[in-house]
Amino acid sequence: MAIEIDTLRDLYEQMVLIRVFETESERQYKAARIGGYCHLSSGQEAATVGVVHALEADDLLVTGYRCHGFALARGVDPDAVMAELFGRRDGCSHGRGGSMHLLDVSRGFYGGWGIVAGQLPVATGLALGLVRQGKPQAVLCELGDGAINMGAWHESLNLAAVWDLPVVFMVVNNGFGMGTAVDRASAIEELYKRADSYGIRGERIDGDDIEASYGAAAELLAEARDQRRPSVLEVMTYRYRGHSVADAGLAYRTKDDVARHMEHDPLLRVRALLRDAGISETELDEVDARADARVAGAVAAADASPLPDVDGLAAGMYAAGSDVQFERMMPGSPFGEEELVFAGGLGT
Amino acid sequence: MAIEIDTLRDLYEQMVLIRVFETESERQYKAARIGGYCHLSSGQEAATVGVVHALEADDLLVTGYRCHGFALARGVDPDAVMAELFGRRDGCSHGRGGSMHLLDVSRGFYGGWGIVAGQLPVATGLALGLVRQGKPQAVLCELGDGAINMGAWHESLNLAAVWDLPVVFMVVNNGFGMGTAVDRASAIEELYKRADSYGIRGERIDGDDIEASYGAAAELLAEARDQRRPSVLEVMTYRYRGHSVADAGLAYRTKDDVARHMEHDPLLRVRALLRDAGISETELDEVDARADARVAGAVAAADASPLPDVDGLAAGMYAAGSDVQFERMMPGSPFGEEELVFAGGLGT
Amino acid sequence: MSAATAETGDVAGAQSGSAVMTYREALRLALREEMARDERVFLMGEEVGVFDGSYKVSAGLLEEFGPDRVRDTPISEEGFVGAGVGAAMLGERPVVEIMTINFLLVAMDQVVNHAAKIGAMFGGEVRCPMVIRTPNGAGNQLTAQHSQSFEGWFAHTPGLKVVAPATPADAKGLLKAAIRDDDPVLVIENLPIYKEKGEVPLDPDFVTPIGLANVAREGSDLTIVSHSFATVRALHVAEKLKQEQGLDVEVVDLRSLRPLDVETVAASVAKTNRVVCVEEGWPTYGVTAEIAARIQKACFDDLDAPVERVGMAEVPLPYAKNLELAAMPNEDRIAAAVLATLA
Amino acid sequence: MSAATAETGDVAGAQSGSAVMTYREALRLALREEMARDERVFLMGEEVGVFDGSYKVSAGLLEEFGPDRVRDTPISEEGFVGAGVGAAMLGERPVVEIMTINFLLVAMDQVVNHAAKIGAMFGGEVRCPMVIRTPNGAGNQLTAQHSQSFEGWFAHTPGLKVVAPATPADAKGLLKAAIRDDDPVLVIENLPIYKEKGEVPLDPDFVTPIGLANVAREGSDLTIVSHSFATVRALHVAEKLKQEQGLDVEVVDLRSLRPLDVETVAASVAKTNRVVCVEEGWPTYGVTAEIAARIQKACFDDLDAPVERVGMAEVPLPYAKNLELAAMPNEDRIAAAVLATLA
Ligand SMILES: Cc1ncc(C[n+]2csc(CCOP(=O)(O)OP(=O)(O)O)c2C)c(N)n1
Ligand SMILES: Cc1ncc(C[n+]2csc(CCOP(=O)(O)OP(=O)(O)O)c2C)c(N)n1
Ligand SMILES: [Mg+2]
Ligand SMILES: [Mg+2]
Repeated sequence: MAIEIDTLRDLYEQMVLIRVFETESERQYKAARIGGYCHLSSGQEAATVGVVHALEADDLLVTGYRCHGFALARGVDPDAVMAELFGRRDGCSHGRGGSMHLLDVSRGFYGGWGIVAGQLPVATGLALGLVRQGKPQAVLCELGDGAINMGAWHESLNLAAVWDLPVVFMVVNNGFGMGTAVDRASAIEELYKRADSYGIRGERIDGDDIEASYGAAAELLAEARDQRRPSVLEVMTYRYRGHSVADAGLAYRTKDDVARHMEHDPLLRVRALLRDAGISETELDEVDARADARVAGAVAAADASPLPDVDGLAAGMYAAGSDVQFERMMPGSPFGEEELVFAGGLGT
Repeated sequence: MAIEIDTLRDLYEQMVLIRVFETESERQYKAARIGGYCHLSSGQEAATVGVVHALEADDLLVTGYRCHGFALARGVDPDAVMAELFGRRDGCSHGRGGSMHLLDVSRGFYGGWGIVAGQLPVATGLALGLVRQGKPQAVLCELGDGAINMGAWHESLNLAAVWDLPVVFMVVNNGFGMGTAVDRASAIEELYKRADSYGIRGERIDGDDIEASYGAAAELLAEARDQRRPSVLEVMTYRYRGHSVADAGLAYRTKDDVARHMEHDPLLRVRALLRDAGISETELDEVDARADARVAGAVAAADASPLPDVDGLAAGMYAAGSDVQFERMMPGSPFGEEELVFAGGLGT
Repeated sequence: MSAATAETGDVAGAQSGSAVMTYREALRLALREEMARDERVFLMGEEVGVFDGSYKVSAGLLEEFGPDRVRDTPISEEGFVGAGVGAAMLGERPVVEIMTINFLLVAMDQVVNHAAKIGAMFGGEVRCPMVIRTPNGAGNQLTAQHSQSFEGWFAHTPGLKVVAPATPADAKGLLKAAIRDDDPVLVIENLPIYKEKGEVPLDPDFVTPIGLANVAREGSDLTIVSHSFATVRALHVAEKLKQEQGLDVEVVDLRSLRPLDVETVAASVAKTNRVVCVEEGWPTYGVTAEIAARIQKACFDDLDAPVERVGMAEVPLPYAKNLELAAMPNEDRIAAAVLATLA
Repeated sequence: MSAATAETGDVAGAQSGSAVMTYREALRLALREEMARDERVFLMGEEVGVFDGSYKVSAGLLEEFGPDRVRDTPISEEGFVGAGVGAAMLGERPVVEIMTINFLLVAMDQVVNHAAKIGAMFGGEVRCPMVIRTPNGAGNQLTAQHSQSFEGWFAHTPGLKVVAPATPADAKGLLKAAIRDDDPVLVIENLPIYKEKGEVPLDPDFVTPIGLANVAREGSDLTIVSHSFATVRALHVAEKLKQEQGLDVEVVDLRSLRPLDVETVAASVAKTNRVVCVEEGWPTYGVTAEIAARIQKACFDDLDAPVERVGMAEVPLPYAKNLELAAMPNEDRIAAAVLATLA
């Protein structure tokens, strides 16, 4: 589906922002200012931005752990995302979640989850919640090509179909689950055809084509909203970097494989579209420069954000008002538990 | 596939044996000589006997908890099956398993399992074991229409297909999972079509037609043995009794529904085939009489079998030689643990 | 008023007084009251609707509240527990029934790695106010795969709350408290206990606070600490020992496992100086291990004897009736443990 | 000889002597020796082959033994753990790698309700000789869903055996013992421990017996009871307290959790009269709860102070480095617990 030119320029800017953000994240990780697992989405920008662009303001988004790009595309403040990666108080999860567990309810982004396919039942439940509340919206649930072989896929798709829930399952087929190629993990390579097992629609598109990504997602999301039918959208793309920053990403593929994919880099493709539509190189370079500046600003903001307060170690674990329930648990508790966990309060 | 007449008479005898056995089991359950859950297969005899008849001597069989009929069809001694239901020492699981956990390795029957779909991964592993051992055989794995919505279905089918394992998944579609009709539980009603998600063959047959059951199973089992391909065989049948003896079975269907199915009772259908082939009523009545006698004998034998020895409470829990590993665990153990569990030995 | 009328439900509107009803009926009453009180509350699980519930706890609710609020699910515990998690994140109040706790093993990941993590992992930005109801226990020859008690595993998990009522009154009060709570709460029911009867307050605002144990019987000679059906056994044993030997055994019914009311336990042990902990499941690495560990620290100078533990013999529960009986924490074994601890 | 040559594997054939190698290399050596020794032994799991293992334990094994014996699986823990169960029932010796123990939550049912039940539930007619290897632990900001230690849940389960080596030598010895054992055995590894180095016997017949604890350090003032990485921490603390305060702390490394060698623990406590139990995970309803419960009963008259417990602060582990550090059972917290218990 053709995208109007000003919009396309904005989407290009988002894509560049994501690419620059991921590149910077890797640098910061190697500088030991980001820890844990850090999964980058460089190369997957068109799929991410195109599909997320099809979401309406009140639609909901749920993803796996490779979620920086989705958060940014959904409009989560880059400062808050970088601060989360830095483990700081102003992080979108207040430094509690890190790279895999970004969340911003104000943007309808319900996380960033780390257990492969664990987000699918949750997404199904969010869709159920929308239906029970009589809301017209839909849920977009991202998963990977490797996640499709988990039992949670099957149970979630079946439940969503039996209950007519408005959820689009976006299968990001980037060719590998860690080092395992799709054909070594899945009995069929056309993953979208698994939609047939649930009597729902399944589509496959070139995820590196932003217009195709947007168009297919817009259509399936509209169906989900209007007809309350779930569906499967398989987007074909490629992961440039390793599985996580810790993986060189060459044990299971060659440098040439990666180089070949980079030849039709999604950013270059959109850039070409924009140039053909008369946007000047200088204007496009300005877009790139703005992205660089935005990410530099995010790093500075993250850096300036304070560490979480150790007294608040247990903050948020339970709802406000829970402290009184736990008051009588202190006698005989393990060493230091009372001071570390309860002194600071649970429900704050 | 037409079955030779003498064979058909033998299969009819197995079917009658199962029907009589199940009827007797219900009586014994109500007389409180059988406990726990007791799931009967009355009405499903043609599917059970027809498919199991397609197994070669060294093929393996795995089922769910509705397993009396499968055990009998596979040739497990009715005395040992009834003794197991009675919880006696001569039971095929020595009184440890009961109705849901029959097993007879000498007949290639690897259980009787109670967790819905839990037997699927196990069956996949048995098939893997056969392949690793270079054996030509195949595994038949029974599951119900309700079990197909469990994640274990998906993971097992995908793994079996990716690894080319010789296992035929027999989906016994008897219309209900407890009180839930198939269309309320599964997004598609033609369950066999889920085979497409794994690029394997799926077939649906009238399970109450013993020749169709046998024929389809023979073909798919042969494929599994010769080409090492898994497959799905959906057999359409009907459960006459409640989900278990504790369920009247009328909250979710009417007496008429049941009566309508009983009109084309699989036993009557085979009996008709045999009569058409010139077997006399008297001869058929003799078959019925033999079945009655066989089951009466099984009850007598079960009755005569002693209770398991309480000293052997832990027998079999661990392999021989494990006692020494647990010797040093006794100090401070819970009340009575040493006498109850360890005194009698673990590995016997 | 009779349990029968409680069953038919005429009591739901009543504002005060109490009625004798079964544990099962008390749970149903709690569900009906909370569903009537709060549109966001809905029930889902296998066979909760058309079948009236595997153990009939939800009997009649489909008829009363309709299929949107009483949802039969496919057999997909991981799927529908997770559906509860997601719905709860949007502020719904799902009550998920798991037919028996044995089947939670296929949904552990959604309970332990999702529901329990939400509040803390996302910095308090979103909550998961859901209830999972499920019976533990053994005793009807259900055999090894269907006779287990895993509540200790959930009580081990920060982010979850776990309650285990032992009486019809607490079945109503704790289920209501759980439904009104803003965190994921497991309500551990029990198979043999469903038919137990007792007085149940009819006030729709009656709740049993989470985190408060109950001295179910006062005594000065020894304390039995227990939860769920083990408390029923403990009370019988206490009565029997009173009759037969004039012993005054105190019974502390934990009611909540996380939070755990150690204060009430410690106060009792300070008085009796001897304690036996009882559970339906396996004690080793079980619930009673934690109770004993807390007591030995909180009451170190009060104890005149080691904390004793009684539970199911540590084997996959066999089918044969005589073996099952021998393995259960039956009243004889509990009484013997009490006498041994007093010796 | 160097760890490097151990890495390249020249040692596998060696008949005697020992080599310094990492815990990771010791595990690899055990796998190579057992696969060479017994055709029935095969490895399966996510990324164990082409990727050389997520944590490189199986590096090189695909090349050496081929794809039938080193099997990369789809991401389907329930499926391939169950595949291990079935293969084991036919007498194969599957070694299933679960990338981290957190992911066992999706396979609990196959481990607890299938593998653990087989021997007893079928009356001893069939066995399940399989190994599940998986690391527990935290410390690298992996956050709430990836930083857990559930070994106590498996140790709670009759029918399973659970070992948790703390040294490279025991990593080799216990993994080999587990592979040769005729029952389902969980071998609990640990993330931070993989890089720890130590002397490892090269004798291919060296095994560490299951069910035998090890006095890792002798002392007379207090006993620390621990397993897995907590033992590494405990030994550092003991050394530090010796240096700084002249204290003689004994460290009992449990090595096995089921069976549990209480005799060795009790003998140590009888000598020191004071004990601190340490674990990487949450203590409440955790491993140390059972250890404390056993000690207070077995050593009631020996204890001069309550059994103390130290573990991870009971929260879903947060990401931020400062919060994670505060929550871990770090050496300062262990040392403080020791001093408090001696006070
Ligand atoms: C249940 C579970 N098993 C294993 C893992 C470890 N793991 C994390 S990501 C991953 C690969 C997932 O691949 P895919 O679904 O294709 O997503 P991608 O990383 O390509 O975006 C694995 C195996 C996990 N997090 N959860
Ligand atoms: C994981 C799990 N969930 C629930 C149950 C309870 N249960 C036992 S049988 C059954 C229905 C299964 O129906 P189906 O697969 O159609 O087999 P059928 O009983 O019809 O033979 C259920 C829900 C169980 N045993 N295991
Ligand atoms: Mg992928
Ligand atoms: Mg059925």
